[in-house]
Amino acid sequence: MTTSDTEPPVPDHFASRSGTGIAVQDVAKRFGAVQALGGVSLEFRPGRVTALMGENGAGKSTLLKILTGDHQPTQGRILLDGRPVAFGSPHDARKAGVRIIPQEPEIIPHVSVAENVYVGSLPRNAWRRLDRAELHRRIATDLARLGFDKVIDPDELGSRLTAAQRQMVEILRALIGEAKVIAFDEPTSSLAEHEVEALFTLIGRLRAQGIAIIYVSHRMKEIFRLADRVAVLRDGTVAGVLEAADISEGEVVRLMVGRDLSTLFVRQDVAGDEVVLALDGVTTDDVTGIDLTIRAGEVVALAGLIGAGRSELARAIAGDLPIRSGEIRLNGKPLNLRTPKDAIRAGIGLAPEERKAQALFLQRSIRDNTSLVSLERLRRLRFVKRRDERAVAQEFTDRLRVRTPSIEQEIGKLSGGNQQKVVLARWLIRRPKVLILDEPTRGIDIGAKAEIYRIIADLARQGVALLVISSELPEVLGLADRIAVMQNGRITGELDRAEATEEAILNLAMTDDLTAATTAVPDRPRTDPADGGLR
Amino acid sequence: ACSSGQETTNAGGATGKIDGPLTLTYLQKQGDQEYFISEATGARAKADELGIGLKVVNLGNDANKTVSEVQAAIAQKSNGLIVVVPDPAVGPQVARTAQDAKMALITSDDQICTTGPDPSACPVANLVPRIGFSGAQMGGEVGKRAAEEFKKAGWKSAETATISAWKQDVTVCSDRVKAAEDAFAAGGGTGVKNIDVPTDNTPTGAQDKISATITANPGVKHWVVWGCNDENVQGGVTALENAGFDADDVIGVGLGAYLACKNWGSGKPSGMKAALFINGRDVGALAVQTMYDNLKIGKALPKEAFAPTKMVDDSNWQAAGVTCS
Amino acid sequence: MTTTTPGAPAKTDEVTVTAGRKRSPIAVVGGQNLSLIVALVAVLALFGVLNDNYLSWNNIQVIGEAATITGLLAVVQTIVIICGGLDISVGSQAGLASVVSAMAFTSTASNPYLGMGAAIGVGVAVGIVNGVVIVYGRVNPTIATLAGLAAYKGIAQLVSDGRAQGYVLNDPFFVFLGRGKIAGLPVMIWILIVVALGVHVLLKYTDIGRNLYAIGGNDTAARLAGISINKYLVAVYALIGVVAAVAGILLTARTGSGQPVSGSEGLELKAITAAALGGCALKGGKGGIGGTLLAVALLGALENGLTVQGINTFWQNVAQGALLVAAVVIQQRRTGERAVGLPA
Amino acid sequence: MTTTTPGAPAKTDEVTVTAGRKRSPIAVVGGQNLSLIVALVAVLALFGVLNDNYLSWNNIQVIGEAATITGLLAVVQTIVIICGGLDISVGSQAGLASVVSAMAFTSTASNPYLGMGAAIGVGVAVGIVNGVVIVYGRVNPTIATLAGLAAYKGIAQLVSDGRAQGYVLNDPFFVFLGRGKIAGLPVMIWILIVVALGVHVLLKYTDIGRNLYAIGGNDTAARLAGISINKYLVAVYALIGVVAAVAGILLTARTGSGQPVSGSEGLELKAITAAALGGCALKGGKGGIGGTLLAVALLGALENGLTVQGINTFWQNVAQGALLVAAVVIQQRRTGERAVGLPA
Ligand SMILES: Nc1ncnc2c1ncn2[C@@H]1O[C@H](COP(=O)(O)OP(=O)(O)OP(=O)(O)O)[C@@H](O)[C@H]1O
Ligand SMILES: Nc1ncnc2c1ncn2[C@@H]1O[C@H](COP(=O)(O)OP(=O)(O)OP(=O)(O)O)[C@@H](O)[C@H]1O
Ligand SMILES: [Mg+2]
Ligand SMILES: [Mg+2]
Repeated sequence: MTTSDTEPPVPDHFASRSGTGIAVQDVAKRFGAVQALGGVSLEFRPGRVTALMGENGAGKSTLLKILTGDHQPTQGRILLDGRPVAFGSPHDARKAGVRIIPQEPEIIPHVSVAENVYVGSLPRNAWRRLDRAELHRRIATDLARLGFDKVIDPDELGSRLTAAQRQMVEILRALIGEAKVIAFDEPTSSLAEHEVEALFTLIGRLRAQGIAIIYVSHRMKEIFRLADRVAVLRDGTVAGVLEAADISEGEVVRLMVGRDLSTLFVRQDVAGDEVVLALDGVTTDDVTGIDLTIRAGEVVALAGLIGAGRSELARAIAGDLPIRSGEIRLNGKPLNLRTPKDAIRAGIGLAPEERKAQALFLQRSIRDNTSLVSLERLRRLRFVKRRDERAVAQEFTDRLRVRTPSIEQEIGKLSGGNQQKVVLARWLIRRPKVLILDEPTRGIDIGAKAEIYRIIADLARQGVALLVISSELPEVLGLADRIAVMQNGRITGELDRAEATEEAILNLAMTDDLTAATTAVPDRPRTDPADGGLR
Repeated sequence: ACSSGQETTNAGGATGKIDGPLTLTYLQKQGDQEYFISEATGARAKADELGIGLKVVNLGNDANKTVSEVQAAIAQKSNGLIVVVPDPAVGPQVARTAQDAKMALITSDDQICTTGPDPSACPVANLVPRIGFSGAQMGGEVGKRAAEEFKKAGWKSAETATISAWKQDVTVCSDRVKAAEDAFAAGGGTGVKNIDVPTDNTPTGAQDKISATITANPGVKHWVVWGCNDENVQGGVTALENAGFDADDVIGVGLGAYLACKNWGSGKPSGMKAALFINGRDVGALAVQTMYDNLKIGKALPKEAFAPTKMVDDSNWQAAGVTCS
Repeated sequence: MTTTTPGAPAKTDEVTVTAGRKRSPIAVVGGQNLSLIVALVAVLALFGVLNDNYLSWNNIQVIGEAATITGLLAVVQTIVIICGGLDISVGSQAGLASVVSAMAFTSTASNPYLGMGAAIGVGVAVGIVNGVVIVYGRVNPTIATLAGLAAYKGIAQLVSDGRAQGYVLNDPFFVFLGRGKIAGLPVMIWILIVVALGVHVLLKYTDIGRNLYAIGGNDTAARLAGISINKYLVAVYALIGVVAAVAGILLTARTGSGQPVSGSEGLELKAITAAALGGCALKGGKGGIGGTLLAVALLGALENGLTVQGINTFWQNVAQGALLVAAVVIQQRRTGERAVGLPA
Repeated sequence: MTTTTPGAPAKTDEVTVTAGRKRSPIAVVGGQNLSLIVALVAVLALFGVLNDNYLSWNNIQVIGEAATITGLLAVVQTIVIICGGLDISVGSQAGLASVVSAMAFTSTASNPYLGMGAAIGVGVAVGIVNGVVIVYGRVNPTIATLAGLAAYKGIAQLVSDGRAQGYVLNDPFFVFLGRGKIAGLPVMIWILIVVALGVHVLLKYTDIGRNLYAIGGNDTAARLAGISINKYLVAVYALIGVVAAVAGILLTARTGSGQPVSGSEGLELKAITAAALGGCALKGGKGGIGGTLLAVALLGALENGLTVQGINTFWQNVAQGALLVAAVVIQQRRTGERAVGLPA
């Protein structure tokens, strides 16, 4: 339970930064009835990447928020370079060089990216005049330095950014000025593969500069690549700390979950012959000429880079974006979807990618959030059968191991991963004929992931046709019976499970010139004029 | 090109005769109130009859808008201005602005003074010519009639209370009810307790407030109600009726008669015993005629001209010309 | 539900039921409501001590009757605020309905049902216009209903020529509405009770209510969850129109004639105040009828008490403002919310 | 009335940093503003054709003067709405300041500067009270300032006994304010221009202004970035107090005496209407002075035009409501927004 003090030899360039990093001693935090942290002691050393792992709701974000002044601990203290510090506000922490890239990006909608990044420390001339030229210089430099200059326009408004771009804004914010400690709270959950690469390069550079890095993620692959040390939280306490050499997936999982997870993916071949969903030349403003079929019990994954149009396709199938031409058939019958309601009625469900913006009712209870799309079945004479409602809500929160004191808890008070589980529960309860899951495991811990994979397999066995959109290639490979790869609004190829490899997928997802496919995010023409409207 | 706003453009006072087409502007406070609607109707009818142009503008209760609209009338090259100010304090500004523009000015209903905010403290020479009724006079009539009814009913002073209901931040209302109170006392109602009830001058507002007052004074057996307008009295009479008081135990004396008449029209006994009928049409017409005479014929403006008021009741309201919509 | 086996739910039920039982009484009433109850009791006690008749059954009824029209409008305002909208035109709608009811009554040879039917018809029409302008015209609800505030008032004035219209107190049904009693309680209060109870049930116990909260809480998510937001919103504005029409009819019944402006002007602010004081977040997604009614009662009791004590309008304004703030401050202090930025 | 500065108008409200990208002329003025300009031109042309004097320099000045007080309050309302707040008490604040200015003037042996100083002092105090109640008392801004609406009106009535106070038209400075001219333009209009320009510069060209947008757009982001939200909010409410006091002083100068209620009642709705019509999102984070001033000009021109044409109040109400809706509908139609849910 204690932090190991066997340090690897300090490389030379560490001399560039003095100090001993940041440490918490016996820190506890309580939210009303919830004990989020109970006496945590950890050290985060300069020039090292400490991965912080743990199940959803284990207290990772809470710990980071305490470190960065956003929450005050109910007990314990923080040491920065050996001296006790009390951060009354995130601003105090910032000034002391402690930064965080939070789990949910906080974007200011109606101002530019540049201002979003420099908010709170905008460059100014005399008389507090905003120095726009300087602002522009700085943001250009920053973007270039991080390799984001091609994917994000500094003049774009915050409200128009994609999830990945929002994440980038947060990263940029954290890097302004002198930093001693930078905490990343699941930074890759909305980034594409190559952006993840750019981020890792960046983290490597920061590490080399002697910055103490705290890295929270549920992705094992990343942990192996990055971490010098892994600290595992369980139920708000430290379950163990592993040095780089000792890190193994099994050990981490055992510390997190308290048991072994024998199999992550449940593979099975239950796909029937009956085609449930068929897309024939579906064209919308964002995607062109999509042909795709999903059979009962089949799991089809949609792979591709961010901006490939996967989410748009999903929303079109779910009735949320208008279809310009082409046809969607369900069990052979053509559908005319004008609203998501039509799709849901027909039996198509979509768990969207951005839970906070597109799925959650933050002020409502877990019960409310889970039952919402199934109320038609949970009512009599339009009166909600509360007992039944509670029963199913309880059943699914239990099955997904949602960490909460009760199903009456406001969903906004759950940890990110647990919120995601509730979103899934909503659709699991409804059990549609076709279920589209857009990034279903974003921010979900490995134990719950296994559970979700198992549930996906269950649904498949019951004959549900599943379309899973995921940016995590291992997940795509592990889950899918068939993989369709999208690029630039078109399907560039389909791979059977047998022939699918990461390389094959990436080949289909990227053009020869990788940047050309990914840079034009804001201004890429949505439809190909030569093809638009032909079908 | 700087102006201090002080310069007076040779105060000529009287304005010259006007040939050619004539346009008048009638600025009214509370232009959506029944009385002032009648006034506007009367004024329009008269203007049509005389073949002149007339614009009627509702000022609401807005002293600031008053100034704006006077300026607008000037910018529109209107020939004469008739105004009912929302507050007499804005009078000097109105008078001054009109004078600068050499525009003829009379007031209707409420008096204004050219040199100070308070007409009652104004040298007579500085009062702007006025058509209408005086608040004190109206209140006095109401109080007098209430006292007569009170004596006729033969109630004991100790068992009776009077209610003055009005919107307390409207100055002309305060003047009316004070006058009514004084006249009631003078007319024989001495020793009767008076209760001031603040209302918003609407029938429901008055009804709610007076209901509360009634329950707060359970010892009172007979009630006398007056107020700033018919709405207040109507609300009071209804409140008393709802509280179980017999029509015989209530004396309501309205001011305006436009709501009071509805009680009488129904043919049932009502606590509304009388109302002062002030005919807005007459005032509007008289104001337009006076202005016309001045501008066209050059007839001097009278210092003050009164339209007739009449106390009406169940028996004579139709004969007196009260129209009940 | 297909996924639950017959045996399973019974167990879960037990768990949740016990979990439900353990909720503290404060949680049951709701923190917001508790503060309002405390404030209400304080006001009643204060004026009860100062004035013997204040707590008499008579005066309680007076308070209730006086609060009815505001109460009706506050109840529907609560619904629309929960949806994330707002209706500033409720007062004007009531005024229009009042005039229409009286005029239709008069022109149909004194048929009260036709009069009221006409008023309610107009209410539905006006409400649908509001909803359509907001939803399909894409006009912000504040702006749209501000425009409605002016426009419907204008229409009421035009049809009535700005005068009080008709006389309805010779009709037994109008008289019954205005001053009748059922089981000792004024009819007006019964109407408020019925409407409030209906809306409460709608909001709390039906899926319609759930959907309304969802729309106000997160409209994107609501849309993706298959809720026909547009239909709901238009329906809500139509419902407001109906209830505003009922308020207008009561106005006619109380005053005896159709009032185009007098008596309905300014009601929108009162209704919004009550809803907000009762715990509605103006951003939508939060609030309930209980809180709103308590707020209506509190404001009504306060106003009556101040009048009973003979306090003049000026002090009443100051006292109302100060008490409003005090009530909310105390309420917020109790929740121990962090004081950074704007409160919801 | 419009404050387009010669050099720097080439930016929309929303886009703050131009990267040398070509922008269409529409984007330069801003879509919202363009619709308002079109509407304004349409109104001016319509009434200009109908009435010879409407477009006279005299009448333009009249429109400007009439719009000044609303304009001032709309400008500060814009700031607070950008921060995500609201101030419904501006009218009452102006009334209080008006009374105070006249009474202080009278009681200091007719010293206009002391009179105005006192009014501004009261304005600052009232503004700070608002801010503190909202920020530290955790009272929702709508409720807090609704309470203020009643309370400050009550205080103004109490100090003035509900009557207009004092007489200032014997003082040259007040007269200068009320009807003086500088370079042919009324002083009042100059004051509006100066205040609007100042606020515009503050919002667009200083980091203070940018921080205000950040606070309204996403207060969590602002807090995490170390912006002292609380200080900013209190300061904004204090600024409103000052500008409302200036409005009150102008009210005194224009009407000749301190008006507790008359002339200031209802200004809050006008100010909010103008701000919202000018493109402020009531959720905060969006809006600008240009749009607000255009909206003030549009509403002022419309009102004057309707009066000039002798349209009666009833029709004016209807016309204003209908035009307000029409303007916004056209504007929204142009942007081709999808009609689902509530518009911002
Ligand atoms: N504001 C809050 N109010 C009440 N409970 C809270 C609050 N914030 C967090 N919690 C609770 O504290 C616990 C720890 O939450 P935290 O967000 O730190 O988890 P996490 O480890 O970051 O999980 P995830 O991997 O899902 O992001 C959870 O049970 C959560 O429900
Ligand atoms: N807010 C927006 N404004 C303008 N264009 C957008 C916006 N969001 C997405 N797009 C465009 O839509 C296209 C599809 O983007 P989207 O993010 O849905 O792709 P995706 O394949 O689903 O990626 P992801 O992995 O993020 O889900 C992109 O070309 C992008 O430019
Ligand atoms: Mg977390
Ligand atoms: Mg996507």
